[in-house]
Amino acid sequence: MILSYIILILIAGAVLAALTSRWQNRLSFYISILSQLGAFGLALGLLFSASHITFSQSIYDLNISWIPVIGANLHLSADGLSLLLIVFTLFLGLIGSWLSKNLPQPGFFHFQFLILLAGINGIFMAADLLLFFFFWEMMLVPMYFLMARYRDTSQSENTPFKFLFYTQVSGLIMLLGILTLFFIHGRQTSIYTFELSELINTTLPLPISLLIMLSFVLAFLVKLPVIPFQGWMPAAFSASPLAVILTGILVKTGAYGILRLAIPLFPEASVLFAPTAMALGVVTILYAGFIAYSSNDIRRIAAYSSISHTGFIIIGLYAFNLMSWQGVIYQMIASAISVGGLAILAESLYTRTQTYDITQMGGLWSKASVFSGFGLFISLALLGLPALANFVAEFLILAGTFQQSITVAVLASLGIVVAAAYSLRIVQKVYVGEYKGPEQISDFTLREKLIMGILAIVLVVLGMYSRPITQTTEKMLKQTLILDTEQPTYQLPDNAASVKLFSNPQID
Amino acid sequence: MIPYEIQILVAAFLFAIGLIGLLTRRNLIFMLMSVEIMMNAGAFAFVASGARWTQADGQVMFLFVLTVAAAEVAVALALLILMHKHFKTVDTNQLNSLKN
Amino acid sequence: MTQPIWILPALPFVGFLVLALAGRYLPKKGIAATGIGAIALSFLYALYLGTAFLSDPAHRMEFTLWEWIRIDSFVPSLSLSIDSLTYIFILVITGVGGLIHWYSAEYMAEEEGYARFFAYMNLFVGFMLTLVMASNLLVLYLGWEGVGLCSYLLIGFFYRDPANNYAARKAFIVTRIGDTALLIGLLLLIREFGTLDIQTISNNATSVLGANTALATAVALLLLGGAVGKSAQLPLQVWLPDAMAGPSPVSALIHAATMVTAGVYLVARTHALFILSPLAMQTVAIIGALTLLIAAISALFQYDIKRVLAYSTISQIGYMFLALGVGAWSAAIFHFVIHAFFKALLFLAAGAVILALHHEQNMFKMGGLYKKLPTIFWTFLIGSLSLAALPFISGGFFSKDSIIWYALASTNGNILLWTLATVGAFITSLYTFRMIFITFFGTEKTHVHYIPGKTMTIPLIVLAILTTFGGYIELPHNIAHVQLFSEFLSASLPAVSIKSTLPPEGILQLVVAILSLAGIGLAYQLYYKTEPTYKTSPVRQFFLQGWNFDKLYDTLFVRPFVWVSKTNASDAIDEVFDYVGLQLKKLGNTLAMSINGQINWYLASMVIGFIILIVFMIW
Amino acid sequence: MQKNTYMDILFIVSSIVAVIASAMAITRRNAVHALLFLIVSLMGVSMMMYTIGAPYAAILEIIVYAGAIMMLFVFTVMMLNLSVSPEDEKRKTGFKTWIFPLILGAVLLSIMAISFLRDPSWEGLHQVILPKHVGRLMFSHYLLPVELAGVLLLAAIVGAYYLGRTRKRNLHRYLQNQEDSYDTL
Repeated sequence: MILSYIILILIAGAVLAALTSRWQNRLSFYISILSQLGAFGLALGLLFSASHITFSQSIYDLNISWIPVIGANLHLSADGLSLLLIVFTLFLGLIGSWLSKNLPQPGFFHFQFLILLAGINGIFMAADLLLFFFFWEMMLVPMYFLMARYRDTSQSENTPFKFLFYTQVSGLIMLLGILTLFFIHGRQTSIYTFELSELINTTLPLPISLLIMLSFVLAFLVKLPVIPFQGWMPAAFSASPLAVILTGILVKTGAYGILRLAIPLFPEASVLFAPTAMALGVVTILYAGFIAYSSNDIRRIAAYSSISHTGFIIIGLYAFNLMSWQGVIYQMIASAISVGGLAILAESLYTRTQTYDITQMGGLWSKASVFSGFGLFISLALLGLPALANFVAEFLILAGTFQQSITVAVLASLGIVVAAAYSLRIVQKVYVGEYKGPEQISDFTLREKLIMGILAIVLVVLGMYSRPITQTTEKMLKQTLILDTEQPTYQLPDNAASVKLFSNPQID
Repeated sequence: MIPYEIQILVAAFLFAIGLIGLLTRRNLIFMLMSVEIMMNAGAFAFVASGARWTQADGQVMFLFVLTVAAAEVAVALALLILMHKHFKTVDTNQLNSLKN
Repeated sequence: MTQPIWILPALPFVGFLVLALAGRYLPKKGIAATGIGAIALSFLYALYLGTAFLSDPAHRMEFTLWEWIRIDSFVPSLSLSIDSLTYIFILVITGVGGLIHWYSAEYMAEEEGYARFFAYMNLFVGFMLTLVMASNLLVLYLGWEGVGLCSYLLIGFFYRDPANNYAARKAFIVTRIGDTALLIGLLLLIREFGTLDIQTISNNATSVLGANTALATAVALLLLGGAVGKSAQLPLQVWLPDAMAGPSPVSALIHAATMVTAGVYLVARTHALFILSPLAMQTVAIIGALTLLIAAISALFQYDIKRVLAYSTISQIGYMFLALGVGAWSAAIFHFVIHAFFKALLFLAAGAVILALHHEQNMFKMGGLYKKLPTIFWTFLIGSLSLAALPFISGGFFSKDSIIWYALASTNGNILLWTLATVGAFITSLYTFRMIFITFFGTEKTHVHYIPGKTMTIPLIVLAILTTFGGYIELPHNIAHVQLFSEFLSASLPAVSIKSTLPPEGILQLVVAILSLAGIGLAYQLYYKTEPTYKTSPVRQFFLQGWNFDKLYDTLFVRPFVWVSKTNASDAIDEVFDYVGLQLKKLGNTLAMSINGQINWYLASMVIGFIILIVFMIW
Repeated sequence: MQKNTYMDILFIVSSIVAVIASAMAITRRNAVHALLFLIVSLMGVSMMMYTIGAPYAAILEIIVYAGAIMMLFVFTVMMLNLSVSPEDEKRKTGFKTWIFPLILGAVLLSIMAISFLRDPSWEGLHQVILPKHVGRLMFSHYLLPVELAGVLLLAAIVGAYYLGRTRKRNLHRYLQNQEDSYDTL
């Protein structure tokens, strides 16, 4: 029951913010912040007990009948992974709305923003496939409106539509997959239900399960995004300043979907798909890294570095071991923060220099040293410097992947070199060299300092102390792994048999 | 007796002529007239069919067609007058406000 | 009682934080005091810890801060440890590092970004201490990358000149290529051992990897990849000469005392893995021998005084690698210590010269300085003597001689390595004294406008003393049996194994000594007797550019990378999608043309539809 | 037999007249001329109806169509002074204008003809259907549609009145004048 409060608080906040903005713009901002803080506190409270609860039998479960005719339920549930991502989403949401304090039409903004957050949190809680799809679509619409309304007018007006098109088409294919699964399961057991815990038990012939899995995975790969579905992301990043922080939140749903749905529902098919996915991941890392290197628009660099990070996520997901999965969860969070940080910097730069083109900047250090310090820090985070969260993520993913495929791990680690190349290129073009910008340029404001400071602290703390993340998700990941450990591909190399680490995890 | 199919064929001829007029002319008066020709052709087909099976239904239908034609002409001409008042033309080339 | 050894790296880190956050509010003296103080306190604490080692060299201190990561049984902690090997490194890093800080207080006084400079320097020392104190390879990697970062920041310290930043970026990326090899090595170790704890790995190395297996070779070579990157050995040596773009104290700190020796430390620390693979050992030795020769020849053709020193650094580290490769572990570390002394001395003295001549680095525009800058000249000379390994009166002789000896005498050594090392020694003394003669003798070409003060000269004198007398703690067997150094290290590093039949050591020593004297003599003939002028020719240009490795890599790697990147800058895949979208849009526009407001057109369309309908109905 | 032959000839002649008159009607430039041709066409159709034994329909055709509806047209044309269509004065009614509709009409005609002529055995009874039969059927079986047709006519009357009435608006005098000038046209 308590889980639904998180969503309800957000929706109530959305409606209130929209209504109050008619006579008081500030009020809608405070209402939005308050409702997010409320939800955040609630989720944070739950998170402390999160490592003990399981998804399908969560103690905070809410399960009421929604559309009885087709067996769809309003079933919300949560385990460590869900709560972690919810807390993190709300954290980024708070940062995002703080940043957007001075946007025009705050009522509209906060309404859409809170609905978006509610949708995303719904995704993390949905234990019913139709509900999952419902939330999946629910987050796209406000995202589209936000991107369209706060669009950078210098960009093509098609960019928000591009985002919508990519996600909607892939979402439609996922719906087909959901329905196919629903009917197959219904025919087998004559219980027509969308309940996730029921559908997991469906026995599917391999070709069919492969097809359905692909329909699911397609939607998630587009959302992540993985090459060749990356086109919407640079467009979205340059469409709107907001898009970035929002995208940071959005893309996590893709990885979550694979971890929560695609792999548990179709373990065998996932194993078959793994080599392809890993190849896609490697291509994504390098391809996006190369483009990031030659891009001059700082938002485009942010977009492609985010895509490059995604490559690690996809590799880690399909390496099927605890280490790489922990790395994936780490990467979801670290990448969102670091790329988000870069995007915030891009906006701050834009308000000061009126350009996003890094070739027109330079020598910022002599004029705005705090700004440049944070800029350097974010670049270092992007290139995966140890002691920052991105390193832990990439290290765990690579270490996990190495157990499965040495080739993939080696190729992926080349991405680290490429990441260094493009991150340092930003530093070189923007912060150092001869100063090229306008005469008067201000350093960070207090708000910018605070926001970037918080992001930096989170990156450092998570980079040096991984327990908060690894512990809460451990149980869920082990559970999912057990589903898959019967597959032959997961067998360990013989010479590592002596190592306890990769033996089948036990659930207490 | 003229075979039924010939009768129907004549109706079809009339209908086609009306159609061609409707498509060709840009003047609303002429277009309305073409519509009349087409309706008349249809009405004749009803009558011919009624005659073919010696049923009175064909002529009843003719009556309905007549009614519809009368009503249509009344309203259409009223509209035409109104249009002429507002746009000073009955040329459909210039009455293309339906676009966009 | 566990000593809180985490204080050692923590002090510089605190110094960094203070300077980074509050540096702008501090006066210059406060900044220098914070920067130097942090290192000095660290050094003093290290000295205090040393009491334990004096009584028992095998002593080992450990301290675990907290678990960094926990994935099942894979639990790399933030744990630090000190054994005798680490202790020596700590002393050198904090000691020489402290002196360099001290020197910088004056050297950097006129530069902008005083606080930033000391912040970076402190951070550097902090990461370096983390690196050497890590009891876990992941923590070592943390320090490793941190050191790379600081070198990046410091090389590009004068950020207004894009060339500096280019050099910095080159240094970072080139070393990162090596780091990636190291990272893959770590991944392999995780797979095989399930842990990254250095002691566990060392203890189980033989049982898990097996001696002389492909696996052991792979592990060792991957670690070596990281080491050659950081230590600027073949084939990743290209970044170091460019790294001279940084201020001179930075060059001293990074390229003499600390960062570049990280590779030496890594190989020494993981010697248990290297021993398992003779092939890897051989590779280390060959890389070292080739590097020392290639770099020495390059040094011979430089005109920039700092680049001479840079190539000499590469060359000297080549000696250390050679020693590591032949299994003379303690000889390598000994040379590291002496090298740290004299190279820091040389860099600092060169820095003083450069400062005195108003940032003139071209040796051929110097000359006749021995009268104007006597202190600098004498300290520089002492350092040079050590570099040229002049017998008995320099520390460099003892350390280098033992390496050359082991290159032949060790069971891994052979005559080829010995020849290369000996030729290298000859060239070393040649280029060293070429530098001395060109810089300090001859006619004065640039006016001295600044005489370095005491803050700069005292560290030079201290280092000069250390350089001269440091060598006496470890003397060759045939001269006197003083082996304090290798005995101290014996707990951490195995002793070198010697071949049974060997030529007498004395003769070989004599050959080396004569050769280095001959080098000095030749330099005297070439550069003192006649006024030196700088000439260019294609061959000279080739060596000046460091055997054109830069161009080679540029053609092989950089250009293709940039080409691919630029070619696909607009993201071809995205463009395909965009093109499809555009065509669809065009199609839509075409269809939209039908909505033209012409009622006749609508009617005609209706008729067409009607016709189609009828056709379907009557068929 | 005699009478039938006579009727057949009459049908053929009147059908030819109707078709030609229709064709003339749609090609005239002058609206009044066109209307006169249209009346001829309607009379021809009326004749055709008579010859196939539907006198009631034939009479209605003359009275309602040619009499009443065509009068509406004539009045409108005269009222708006549209006897010469402005459009036809400006535009050339050339080949280009006609070819596409002609083709469409021909295609439609041919597929209708094909569908009608596919089954040739359509011979049937031919008897005169008297107005009495029609009336009986209309007021018994088709009572409701007839009522609805009445309502339709009523709606048309009301609609035509509503559209055609002269509006009195409280506008500014200047605009009022403009409005008036519209009305007088």
